[in-house]
Amino acid sequence: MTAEDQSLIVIALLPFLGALFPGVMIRAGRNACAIFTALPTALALTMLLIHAPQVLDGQVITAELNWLPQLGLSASFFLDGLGLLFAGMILGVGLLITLYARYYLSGDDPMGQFYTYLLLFQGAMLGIVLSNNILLLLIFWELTSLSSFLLIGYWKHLPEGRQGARMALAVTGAGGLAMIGGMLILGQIVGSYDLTDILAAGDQIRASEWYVPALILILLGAFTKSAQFPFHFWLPHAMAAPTPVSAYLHSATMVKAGVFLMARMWPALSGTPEWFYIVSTIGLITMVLGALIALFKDDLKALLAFSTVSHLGLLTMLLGFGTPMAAVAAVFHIINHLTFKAALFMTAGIVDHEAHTRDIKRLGGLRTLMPVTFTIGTLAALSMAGIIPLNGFLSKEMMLEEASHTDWAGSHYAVPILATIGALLSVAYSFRFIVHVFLGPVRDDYPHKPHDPSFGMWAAPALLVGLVVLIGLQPVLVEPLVKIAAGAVTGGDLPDFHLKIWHGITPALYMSIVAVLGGAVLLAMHAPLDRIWIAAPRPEAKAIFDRLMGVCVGLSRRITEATHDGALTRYLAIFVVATVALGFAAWRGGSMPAPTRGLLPIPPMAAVGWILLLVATASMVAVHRNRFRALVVMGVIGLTISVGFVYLSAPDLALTQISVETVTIMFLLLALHYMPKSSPIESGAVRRVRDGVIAIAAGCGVGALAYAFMLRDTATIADYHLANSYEGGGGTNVVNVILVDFRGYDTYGEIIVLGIAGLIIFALMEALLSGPAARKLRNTDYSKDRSRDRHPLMMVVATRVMMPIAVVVGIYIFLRGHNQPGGGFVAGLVISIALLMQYMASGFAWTQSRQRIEYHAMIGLGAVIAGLTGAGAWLAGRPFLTSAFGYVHIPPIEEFELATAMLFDLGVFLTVLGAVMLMLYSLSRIARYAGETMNVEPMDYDPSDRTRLARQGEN
Amino acid sequence: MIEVALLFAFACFGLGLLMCLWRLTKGPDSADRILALDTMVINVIALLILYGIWKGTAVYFEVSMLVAMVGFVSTVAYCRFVLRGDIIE
Amino acid sequence: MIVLAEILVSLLIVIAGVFGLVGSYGLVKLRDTMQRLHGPTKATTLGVGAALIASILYFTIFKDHLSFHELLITLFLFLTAPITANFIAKAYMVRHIRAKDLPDTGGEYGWAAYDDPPGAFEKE
Amino acid sequence: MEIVVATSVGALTAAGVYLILRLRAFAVILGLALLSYAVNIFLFASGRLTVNQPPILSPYGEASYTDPLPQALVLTAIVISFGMTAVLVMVALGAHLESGSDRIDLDKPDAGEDEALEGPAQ
Amino acid sequence: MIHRIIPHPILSLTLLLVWLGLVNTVSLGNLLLGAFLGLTVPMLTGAYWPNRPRLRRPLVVIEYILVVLWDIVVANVLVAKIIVFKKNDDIRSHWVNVPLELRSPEAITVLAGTITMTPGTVSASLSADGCSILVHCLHTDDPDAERDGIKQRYERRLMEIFE
Amino acid sequence: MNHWVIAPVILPALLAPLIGFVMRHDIQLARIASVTGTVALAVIALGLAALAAGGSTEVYYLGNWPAPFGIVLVLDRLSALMVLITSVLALIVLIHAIATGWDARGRHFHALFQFQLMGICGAFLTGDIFNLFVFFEVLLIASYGLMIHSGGRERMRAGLQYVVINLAGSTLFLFALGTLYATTGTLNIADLAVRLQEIPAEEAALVRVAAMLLMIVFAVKAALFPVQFWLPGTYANAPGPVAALFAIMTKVGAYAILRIHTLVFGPGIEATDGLAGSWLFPAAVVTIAVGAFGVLGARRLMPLIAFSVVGSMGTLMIAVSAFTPTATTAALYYLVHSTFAAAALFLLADLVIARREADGLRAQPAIVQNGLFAALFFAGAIAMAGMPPLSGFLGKLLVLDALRAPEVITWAWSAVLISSLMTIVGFARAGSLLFWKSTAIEAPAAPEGEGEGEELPTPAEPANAGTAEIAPVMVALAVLVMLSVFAGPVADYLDGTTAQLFDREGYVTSVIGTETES
Ligand code: NA
Ligand code: NA
Repeated sequence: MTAEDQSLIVIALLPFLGALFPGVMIRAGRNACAIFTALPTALALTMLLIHAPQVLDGQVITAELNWLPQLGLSASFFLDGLGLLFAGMILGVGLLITLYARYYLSGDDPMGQFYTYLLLFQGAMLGIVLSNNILLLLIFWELTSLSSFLLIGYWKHLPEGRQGARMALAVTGAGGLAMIGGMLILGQIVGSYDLTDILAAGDQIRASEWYVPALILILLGAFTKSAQFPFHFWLPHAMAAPTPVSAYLHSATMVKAGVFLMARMWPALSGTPEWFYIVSTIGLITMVLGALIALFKDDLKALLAFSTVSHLGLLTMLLGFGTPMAAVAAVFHIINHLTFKAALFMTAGIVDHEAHTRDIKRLGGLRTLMPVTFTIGTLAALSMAGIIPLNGFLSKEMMLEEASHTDWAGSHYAVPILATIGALLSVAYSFRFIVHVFLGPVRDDYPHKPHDPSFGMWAAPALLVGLVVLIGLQPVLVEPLVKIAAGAVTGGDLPDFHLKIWHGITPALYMSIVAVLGGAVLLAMHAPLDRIWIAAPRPEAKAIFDRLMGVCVGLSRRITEATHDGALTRYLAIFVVATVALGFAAWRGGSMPAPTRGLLPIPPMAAVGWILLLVATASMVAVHRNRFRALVVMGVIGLTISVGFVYLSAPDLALTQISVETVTIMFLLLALHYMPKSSPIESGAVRRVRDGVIAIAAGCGVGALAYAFMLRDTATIADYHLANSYEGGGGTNVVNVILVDFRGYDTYGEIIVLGIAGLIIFALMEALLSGPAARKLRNTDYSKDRSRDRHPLMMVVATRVMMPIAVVVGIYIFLRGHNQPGGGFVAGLVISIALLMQYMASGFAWTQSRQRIEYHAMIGLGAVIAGLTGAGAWLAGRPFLTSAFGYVHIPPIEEFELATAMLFDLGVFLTVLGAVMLMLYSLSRIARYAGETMNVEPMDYDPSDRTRLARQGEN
Repeated sequence: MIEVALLFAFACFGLGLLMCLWRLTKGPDSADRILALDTMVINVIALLILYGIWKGTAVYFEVSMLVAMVGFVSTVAYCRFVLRGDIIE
Repeated sequence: MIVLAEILVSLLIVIAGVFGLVGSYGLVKLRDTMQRLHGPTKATTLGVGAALIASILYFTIFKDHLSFHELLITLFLFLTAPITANFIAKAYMVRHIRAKDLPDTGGEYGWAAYDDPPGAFEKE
Repeated sequence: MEIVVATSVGALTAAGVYLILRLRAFAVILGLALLSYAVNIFLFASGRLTVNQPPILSPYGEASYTDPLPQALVLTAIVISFGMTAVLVMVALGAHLESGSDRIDLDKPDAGEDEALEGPAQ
Repeated sequence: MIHRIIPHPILSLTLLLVWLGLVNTVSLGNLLLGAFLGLTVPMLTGAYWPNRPRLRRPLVVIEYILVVLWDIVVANVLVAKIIVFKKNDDIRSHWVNVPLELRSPEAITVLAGTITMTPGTVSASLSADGCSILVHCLHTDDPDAERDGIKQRYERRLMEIFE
Repeated sequence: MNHWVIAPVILPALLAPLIGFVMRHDIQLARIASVTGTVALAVIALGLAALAAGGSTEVYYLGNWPAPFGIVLVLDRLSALMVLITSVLALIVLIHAIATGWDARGRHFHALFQFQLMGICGAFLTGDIFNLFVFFEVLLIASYGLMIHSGGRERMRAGLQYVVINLAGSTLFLFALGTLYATTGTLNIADLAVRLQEIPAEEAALVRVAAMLLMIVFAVKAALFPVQFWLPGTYANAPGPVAALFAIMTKVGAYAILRIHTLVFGPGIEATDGLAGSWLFPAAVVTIAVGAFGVLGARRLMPLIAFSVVGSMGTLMIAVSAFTPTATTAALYYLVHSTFAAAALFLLADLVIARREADGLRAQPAIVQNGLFAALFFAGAIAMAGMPPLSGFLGKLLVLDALRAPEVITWAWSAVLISSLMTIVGFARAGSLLFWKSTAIEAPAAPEGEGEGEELPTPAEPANAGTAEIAPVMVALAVLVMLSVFAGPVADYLDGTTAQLFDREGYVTSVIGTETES
């Protein structure tokens, strides 16, 4: 019987909404801040209590919002007994903590932050206990880790705080991730992430082969959260947090999340030997171990922390037993532990706050100085010890009762005895809390003279202790809650039972008597035992954790820095090797059809070219250290390749190749002037052999690939281009038509690339000349044994004729490009080369001074012209780059063609010219910076001038 | 008859190219290498002209002209690098 | 007539080949760089020149359309060859020949590669 | 002829790869230039080899032409690689001027910039 | 005035011819276009050719060209002989200093070019003040004769043309 | 034909030259133009996304040539989505660059920025494989310029490496394209898909090589092992805003693999059956590990973030490698998430480093607004580490949920889960060192480990970060919040996207099937 009620969502979200306020309200003062923290909590609590009756008579309240259906994640909540119990605890204690913290936090602690974190955490916890979708639960689960990280690290300036926070995050985070895996597996088994579905599918889950992995992963999450052995070590270190945090997270709520989860999943996961042995054993060990450590802790909070560990172990053990009554006991003890432990933490906080120390060895005799605190503390401690008639006694009796008839691997005694020892130890440390802190003589060496705090601070613990006594005397009051919660845990069927103090003479009674007496004795001989304990060697969890972390970080760092050390050459080697290997693997995966093409003959001239290319390539490798020689060799290679293109019917390629070649070499020469002229031998023989092998492998791969496809025909789309070049594109040079029309968009991108290159080089030059490089340039002398004539007369004169001719040639190549080899790009390069000629003859500075050309503008203009030409087609409603052309005939001139493609090509032309020139300009700027003077005359010396001057001298 | 002559000429220039290559790799001075490259360029031009005759097409004319122009510029550039370091000071 | 033309063209082509070869051969055979410099100038002038004339005749006679663009290349080469030779010579000299091993200019200034031009210092 | 082209591509690639594995920026530049030659020929060859069939439509008669598309692609590739090379050269020059060395690999990261972990609570 | 429009008439003419050479056909359209280029291009590049050398005596120009061409043919054969048949040890190369009367840079350049193009001699360098050319002779027994030959055959004519 | 399809390319392509050449002396004018253009781009992208949401595939025939002979642009939900992400990210980054004055520390920032956008949008929109190459080059060369923007020793050297590795990549791209054209005779992606279906398995050797080479090319961009080495050095040395913009660059690689290896070489193509996935998966797993180790071992803030980016790419690609619709949806969701997460972190890091002496992960006197930056860093960190409530967690769940195949589940899940733990711990370390421990140090006290041969400390500006500086980070984080709050609707859109992506026939018919008008 379920009831839909969306207000559940409001309850779940209230804390998060509330979290927005403290940060703001802190400006209005600490009280306002506290109030605005309390309000949402109180509101949520009231809303919860409104639902309580329904839930208590067995209803389950649900609410659902779609979130990510693709994943089966929905914001769906449900409130059953167990949920009610925990939600009540979370909100109730939250309220008390808010009050307590208001007085606990000192003036210079950022209170707004604290309350914000607190509310975030509260919301996360609330979410966990109300989620009806395990993915949603996971989200809240992780949120508790995060928010507790913030809370524990609240005192940023304390290293303990920071480390404790990080440790808690690491451990619980790890658990959380494991749990994600477990939950996803559950979802897979059941086919739904809805908790109700999963709880209903217990048998299916237990039957699945994925059961054990899922169980282990989920338990990892639970154990880490609930500080179960061997993950118990983080909890004490989390105690660096302010006491309110410890009281809230580490007694009442977060650490119980693990217990809650086990209780929640009980119907789905429990009832198998795996469950029993893992859970109960871990619980048992934790209980005893925690208690033992607690006994010897001198820091009040540490003592309480380990006692918490121990009690969580107790709960875990009970859930591990897997019997309904054990579940009842667990639920009941959850309530009791909450009451006395929260009270104790607050007491410890008060003591700390008043006496300015939490060290038991420095305390004692506070009974007379702070009677109220004493009363509260004592009652709570007695309950923790399980002394009749306080509530601790009742649940401990039930625990011992369950333990007394639990067999463990066939033995009747293992569990009962260990359980008794656990109880005994907890009696001991509880008594110690009372005796060593409050009893005994008043001392005069407290760091600060203690006295009872203001009401506001002891109100909260007092209230809790009230509950301790009340529940102890009248357990019936909580019976319905326990019943319904336990019912929720077990999934309904509970034996009829009643919570009462007196169960008659039972084994449990004997066990607890033994425990109490033994505990007293143990306390009596604490001093000697303590010495033994201190002397005894034992693993220091923190140290181990730190070392582990150090190792992980160190290892990661070594791995990372060994592989990512900026050795580009290795990166490239790996790149090439991987490529060759994978390419080969891919090739192996299929086979090839028989060759369909015959081989072309190799005429002698081709053979000569072949030799030229191979020899040049080889010598390039041989002489690459002598950089200038390498560049000369490069010239040979470029020349050979262009001739090859001519032979293989690609005149356009030949034109482009040869002109690009030249400009590139120019550029390299210009740069080489400022770089070392030779590379030293740096790589050893082994390295060179290795590289050689890699290189040859790559070469063979590529060669084989090319050879393979050159022997086989494929139908290509190019027939269309051949067919439509003239009619559709208005040009007979199909390559050019492809460039400016069929694939003009490529060319557009390509000239953009050139334009950008120009820009970058310019920007880079500017950056260099305004950086340290400028100093280097100024201070280095680049003029070693140079010839004394900078601008030889002959060159200057020859250029005066050559340059105009070259320009005309450029114009010619541009104009005919559409129908014959050529086009805007080559034309651009030819003109640049013409200008280069001029620069080499008379120098860049002089040439520029004679006639300033704005290369920036030229690039921009080119790019824009090309772009607008393409966009012009829009006016005709055609897509970008749609071309138009027509033939003009003005008698008596023979007809000629006009095409938008040529306008586009003009854009190409301008961009190329501008880009190349801007690059050269940038480099010559550097030259000027390197201290080169600018010549005022076109040539070094003009003899005719001298004679003219002479004549003037005569007359 | 012209074919024969052409084949002969091809052979000559081909041989010439190889000789240039030899000089280019042997050096000894960078001037020799530049000279060798320049001579290669000239041989290539001749070859292109002859190839045009061989195929009876003028398509390859631009290439040879461009090679001539470009060859000049790069030769000067190489020399200027040796002579002055900065080629367009 | 056609036969004559054929003979003429073939002859020119052969001449081109021969001189091209000789030019390159000089490059291999001759002893020092300055001497080698003489080789290519031959290949350039007569070799390519002959080939170009052959081409002109061939296209004008056999492909019967007046073709004279080969002249451009000739013009080009005639303009550039001296400059390149001059540069290469200097590139060699500055590294291997000391000024005093050269004949004196007879004027107050030395050879361009070795001596600053008149008034060079006003500019600096 | 195919074997000529294939071997040439292979040789250029091998040389290029060897050079880009050198330790100096300039060698790497040369290597990349060779690689760009290699890839241009490779791309060109993907249109298969033909002799004296340039894709220049002749007004008269049914001539056969080579595949023009790869030629166009190669042109684009040449231009782009030209721009790239130019930038590369300039960046290399910049790196050399800024750092005083034209080594291509970075120096090893200097250790001890931070504490590996905060030491145990002092 | 006319100089401002046509700074270099000969250049303009050359460019027209170049254009016709490029298109390789003579037609009205190309003539016009060529003429247009012949006018505009020099204007664009004129900035790089500040002074305006004048050519006198066009007949001498033609004569000069013919002389040079003839010398090229003849000398080529001679040099080819030297290269092919002479043993390296028998080749006697010489540096020759040719003092110049020519002053115009254009004239000096043409002379230097001529020296290089006529085989057997390569003009290696000018003097810093451009008053003499350093010539390298591949093989000669009488360097002075070479010098006088150059001055007589070429420089004299160039003086008439340029100065 | 809808001319708006090409607007995302043409707008920046025309704007950039104007900025670069007309306004190059007036930074203010350039800023205005750049921002205006980017806003316009975002608006257009939004419109296109809305258009594509209809499920139709818009094809734009450039030059009015019919496919596959001309170049086509294809706007489907995927490309629209990518363009939208790009424009939004660009706007965020641009504001940051202007607010922090990065754009004025060198020449031509805005021109290069616009060109960068042109390249990225072009790459996302094109339906032609060679044109994809061209636009890769456009975006790459622009990125070179941005990477070395404002120079500096370390940056120049890292920039050089970035350029070299990418040039090698481009070369490989061309080898791949050559092989592809030689074996299929076409460049149009739709046409390729058709022809691949016709190639029988026993004749597939060459085309398989092409497919593999292409995948490696894209892997370089996507920073997948073993070609991820370049990324940390590059991103760590790039100017903050540029690094943030680069968050989309890695996604270009991911996009290309999604597009090409789903549509052309994808499921059901017997010639290249299972080729991509079988290699992508292990590569992705290792990449995740590389990222995790890097984050945990990082000495400095920028590398830390850079490595987390590597890790996120691994997670993204591990989902891609499944080539199933659900996994692809997950991948896309994670793609969007990781883009903005990385951007937020890089922008934040830039603000923080500008106020510290160096980006070493060591305690220094607390910077101004320590609390604010700490909070923002915390948010960014949990986003990157995939913790709730930000979208990273949902993304991770989606990925894990999609990788259930028995042969992958173990490796995939352990890789993702363990790596996120390492990431969490790494970021926790960093945060606590940067923002918490620093509060323990008095302002005048000299930071320990001073001057260990590190580059000159950037002068710490005490200036408070203004709204304009904080806003971009905030917006990026806000996107993440939206992404997780509205995960349902987003996932719906992505489901549609995936469906469209896997509908090979639909794509082919809409590109080749239809005739061009005129
Ligand atoms: Na192009
Ligand atoms: Na190139």
